[in-house]
Amino acid sequence: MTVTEDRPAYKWVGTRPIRHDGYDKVVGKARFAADLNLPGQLHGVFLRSPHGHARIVSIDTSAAEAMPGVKAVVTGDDFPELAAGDPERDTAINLMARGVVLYVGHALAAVAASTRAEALAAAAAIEVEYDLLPVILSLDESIADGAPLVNEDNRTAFSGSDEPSNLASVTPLERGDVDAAFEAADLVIEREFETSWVHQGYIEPHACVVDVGADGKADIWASSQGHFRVRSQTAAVLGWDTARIKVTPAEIGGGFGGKTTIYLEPVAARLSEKSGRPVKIVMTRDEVLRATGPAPGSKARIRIGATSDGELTAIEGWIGYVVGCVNNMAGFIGAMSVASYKFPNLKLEAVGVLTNTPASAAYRAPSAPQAAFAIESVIDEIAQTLGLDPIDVRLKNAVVEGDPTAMGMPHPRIGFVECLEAIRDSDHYGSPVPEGAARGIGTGFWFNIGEQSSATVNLNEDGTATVITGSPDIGGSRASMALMAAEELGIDVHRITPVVADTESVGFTDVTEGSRATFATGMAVVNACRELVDELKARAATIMGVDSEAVDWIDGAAVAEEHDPLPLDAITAKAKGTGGPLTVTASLNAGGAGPSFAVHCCDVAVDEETGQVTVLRYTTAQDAGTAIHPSYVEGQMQGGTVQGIGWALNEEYVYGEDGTMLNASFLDYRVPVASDLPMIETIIVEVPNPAHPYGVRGVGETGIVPPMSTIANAVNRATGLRISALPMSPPAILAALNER
Amino acid sequence: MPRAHLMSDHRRFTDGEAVIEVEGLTVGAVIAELERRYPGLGEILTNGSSAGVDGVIHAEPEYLVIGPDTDVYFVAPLAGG
Amino acid sequence: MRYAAPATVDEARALLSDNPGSQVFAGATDLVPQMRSGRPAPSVLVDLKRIERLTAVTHEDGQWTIGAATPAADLTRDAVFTAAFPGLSEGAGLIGSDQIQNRSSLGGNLANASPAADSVPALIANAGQAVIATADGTRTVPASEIVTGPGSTSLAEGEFIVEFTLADPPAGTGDAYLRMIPRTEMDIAIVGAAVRVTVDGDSISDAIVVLGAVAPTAVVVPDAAAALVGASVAGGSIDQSALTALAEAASAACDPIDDKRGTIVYRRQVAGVLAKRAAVIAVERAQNGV
Amino acid sequence: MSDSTTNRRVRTHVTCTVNGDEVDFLASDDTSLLDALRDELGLTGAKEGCGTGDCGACTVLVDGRINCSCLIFAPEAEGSDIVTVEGIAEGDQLHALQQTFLEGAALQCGICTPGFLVSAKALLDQNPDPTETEIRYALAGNLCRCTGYDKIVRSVQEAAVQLRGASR
Repeated sequence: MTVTEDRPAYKWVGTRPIRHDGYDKVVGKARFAADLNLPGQLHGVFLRSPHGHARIVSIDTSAAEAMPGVKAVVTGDDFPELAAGDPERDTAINLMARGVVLYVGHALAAVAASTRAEALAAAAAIEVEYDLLPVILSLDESIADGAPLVNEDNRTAFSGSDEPSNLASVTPLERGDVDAAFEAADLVIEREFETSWVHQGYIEPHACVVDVGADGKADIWASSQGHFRVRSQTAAVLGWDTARIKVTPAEIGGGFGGKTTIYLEPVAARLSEKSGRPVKIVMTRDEVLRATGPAPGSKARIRIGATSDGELTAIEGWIGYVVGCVNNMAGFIGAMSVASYKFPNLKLEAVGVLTNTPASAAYRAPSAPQAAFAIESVIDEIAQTLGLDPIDVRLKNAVVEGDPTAMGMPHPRIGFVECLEAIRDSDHYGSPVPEGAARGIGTGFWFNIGEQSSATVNLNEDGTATVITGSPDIGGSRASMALMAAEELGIDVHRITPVVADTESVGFTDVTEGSRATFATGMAVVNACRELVDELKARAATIMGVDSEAVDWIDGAAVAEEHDPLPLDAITAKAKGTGGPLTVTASLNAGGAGPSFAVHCCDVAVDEETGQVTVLRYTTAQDAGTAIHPSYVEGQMQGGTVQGIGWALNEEYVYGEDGTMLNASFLDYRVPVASDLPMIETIIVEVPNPAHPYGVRGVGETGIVPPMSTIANAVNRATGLRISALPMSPPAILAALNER
Repeated sequence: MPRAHLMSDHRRFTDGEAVIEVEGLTVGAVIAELERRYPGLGEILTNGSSAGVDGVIHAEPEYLVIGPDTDVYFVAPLAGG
Repeated sequence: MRYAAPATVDEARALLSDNPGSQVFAGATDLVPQMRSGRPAPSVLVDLKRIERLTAVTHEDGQWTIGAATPAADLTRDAVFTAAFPGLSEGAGLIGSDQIQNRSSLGGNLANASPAADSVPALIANAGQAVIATADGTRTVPASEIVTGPGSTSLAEGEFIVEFTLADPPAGTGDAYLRMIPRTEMDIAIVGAAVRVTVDGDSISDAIVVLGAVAPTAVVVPDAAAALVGASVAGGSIDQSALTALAEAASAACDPIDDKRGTIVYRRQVAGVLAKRAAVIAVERAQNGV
Repeated sequence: MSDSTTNRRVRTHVTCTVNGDEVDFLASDDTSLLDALRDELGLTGAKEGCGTGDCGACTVLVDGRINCSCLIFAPEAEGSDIVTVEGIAEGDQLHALQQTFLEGAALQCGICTPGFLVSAKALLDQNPDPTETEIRYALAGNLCRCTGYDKIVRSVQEAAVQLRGASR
């Protein structure tokens, strides 16, 4: 179902063609990084720390180097030390420890050998002497007075301080006078919340193949959300010129933010350089869970004041994000993600806190879900306490264009109210709550981002087109690019071949994150097509012998008075004689990413004897701006929702006291399976983003923000329990029921 | 005159002032003037911030041309998943 | 590591005795993950699935004989077997996904010696006997005597389970197995409960209650069974006080641990809940069939 | 091959049928069937998502039944009939499931798709008219992190309808 504001009638945009890369993916031909093999290829494996925090006294690789099949061994000493303040210093530290290991699973050496078995045997023969250091595993331990340092290298971002610290960042935000507002409020509710680390859980483990030639140039095939970032990070970590490195994007088997940074490529490059052979590294699932980015765990204290008729007058809060062993941006993004309600008075502090756990990475709307879980839970409690409908309370306070975000900047045109209304008016919300079940509501916000993209559009002799971009296709973006190009050029979407090109074949393009591919790269495609259409009109004018001003482009043909329309393929057929190949490249740094809101509604049943929560029905409404390919918009909404359901119910990191992850497998790290779920009903709301030629907002991320509160609010209405910690696993729910 | 809106953690440089009127034809000029008045602030705004102008967030906004009555919101840099 | 696929029990026996550090396997659904997590590989992997007897299921003269390497799916798809031992069929049908059930076997599920093995409580509740190949013959012991603790068994070096035997249940008998997992599939039981009852007229004449995942091994709970025996099932519902006593006895018999999958408190409490629920299903089956 | 003169692992010659063709290969005894398919036979459709039988991305049919090929030792395949995702289309004619997955947008990143197609085919071969619940349980051994399963389940339902229509 789609709720759409008035917009132009499109011929291709908004249709659902079969994706261009689909055939290869259903017949098993699509090439993912681990599917590639090169002649003479070696297999690389890592040696990883068994300790949560230790100084490396010595590493002896001599025995390993003498083992059968071993061609190269590297350690931290094989990489240049990046200067303090270098933006990739933490990337380098996380990639290969030098001097100190910061978490169980931290890589500290790697081996390349003829077979994987030989490489594993050699890695096991590397002798390491450690001097153990204190291991900090929780937020509370880390921020305690006198706590040992998690990582001596860390400085608090933007603090101006050069003192080592366990704080990654401290971001205060403030407007109005919260103290006076709480004083005047009719109702004030304050609650504390906690969430576990959760993993992105992409099914494809990280993988790459790297071939460094005798000329020192590196060919890299990688699974990543952005091969230009693979190139820049690899160059930085190795201290190489960017131009030495070519990165070809393999098909990517899921990322969700976790493949926006690198874990393998510079190590494979150094092994290849040393051995003179191509090196392939494929992580195991165990490694993925132990040593790649989970999303931060969190603790929050949120206090909200309201009038008796449900106007939210003030929010005060502290949110701590447990970012792992190196600094990242989780804290300040989290603070800024509080942007859904008017809140005339606001005082928030978000803090990033280090622990001896893997460096956290972005995960779908990074930092927003933790904050939304807390805030949406308190708002729901306010609605209940005041006897108000949970949607009405949100409608009363929802931000509209011009209202400030947490950081003060006014929102552009947004569709939060429209999403709330869509749920309010939905079949689901209008249906009676099933016997034995309860219903919850939650909402989510995500900024979305723009950034740099490039696109080249080639018109071929026969009037077909090739659309070349640098945004890896994680979930159908090739089809979206082709749809926008089809709309612009006026040709059939399947006469267009969308290509994701390597770093030497297309202009620079930032990593696919922040729901930016369809928005920003799409804009580059549209700009290139528009320039091509101008050129097509000029060529048509030459052919028809008219002034180019007299030519219009209508439905794939040049149209001029007193001439038959000249279709695109008639013009491309005469390209040689009218000025040569028809090709345009457009590049941009896209501003104006449109924020996206989502509102979710779910029905749950709680087995009060076992604590098991079953999701019976689930509906999501989300503002897509314009859905270029509605099926893949729905897919993003559904996928984000189900990741959120996993976060809500069962996903968590379980650490032993020494910092060893105890559940590093898909058996015990419980992502949802098909039988856990109902259909996820979708309502695409379309409030076009005025800053995009087709009104696109990103849709990839917002969907993961609301489920935790939506389910917690439903569980509350089922049991009376106000669940304050995620996951709401059966043991946790039963323990809470026992205390009720 | 353009107005620079500072995040709370920038305000330690401005004695708590949140909104400051600053002359400038670009965001970079605004930052330079802020640095002149509040030494240290410019470095953070240059390397640690994006700017929201007319509802649009810009990464690396230094050369963005602004109007005489523009609100410039300095915000922390964004990323995504 | 070497792979060997003997065609007879004797060949398998010889391979095991000739190769120290060798190991039998059927589905390898536990073995492969264990090897990947660092457990040393066996010197010789002895695949039992090519021995006809180990994958044969027969029903003769009131006795079932189930080859120890028979895939769980063969049992769950066998309507006659499932009608006779619905609880055991349920347990076999809960060992991982369909993919896993096409490989996993009762023999492997038992000999892997996980306290949480899903087919084991109902196998014990149905008085399953294990026929074990020894160095020079076979011996038969109750299935309940195989596992001695997590990862350890009473099987001597070189011994392996050939088959299980189960007697047809007496008339008026029903069994059921329930387990608690946080998801709906693809999980290891946090608690498992098998109940088998025989109903005579309006009351339960015989019962056995076996719990999984709440102690180092599956545990038979005589007190829980005693709570059921004699209980009225008139009109199809079990006497409430008997169910309460059953749940209390089941909970009391637990000797669980806190681990990544569940807590002591949780396991103890839910063991009682599942025992009750399984008893209700078992009685319904005893009275009305499956 | 001077690399492995010591510690050389035993390699077994395996003959089996894969996607209708009789094939043979040499593989070390501790090689998984998955690795043999991918590395020895070049059939990279089946994927390794976990290596422990928990994700289903490596699902193939062995003698008509779905299996995680990561849990099978390559020599076990001797004499067996294996079907991978590469073998479920009839020449150029996609299997109904492949077509409905495409039309129903049942794949996003596509890494789990081969496993889902093989599992779903096995389901429909055995049960031409499954309920939604039966489909969900039959596919519970296959993890998908992108789609939330909705469009996968719907595409299996649609394929079932088409296949029933075709067989009438």
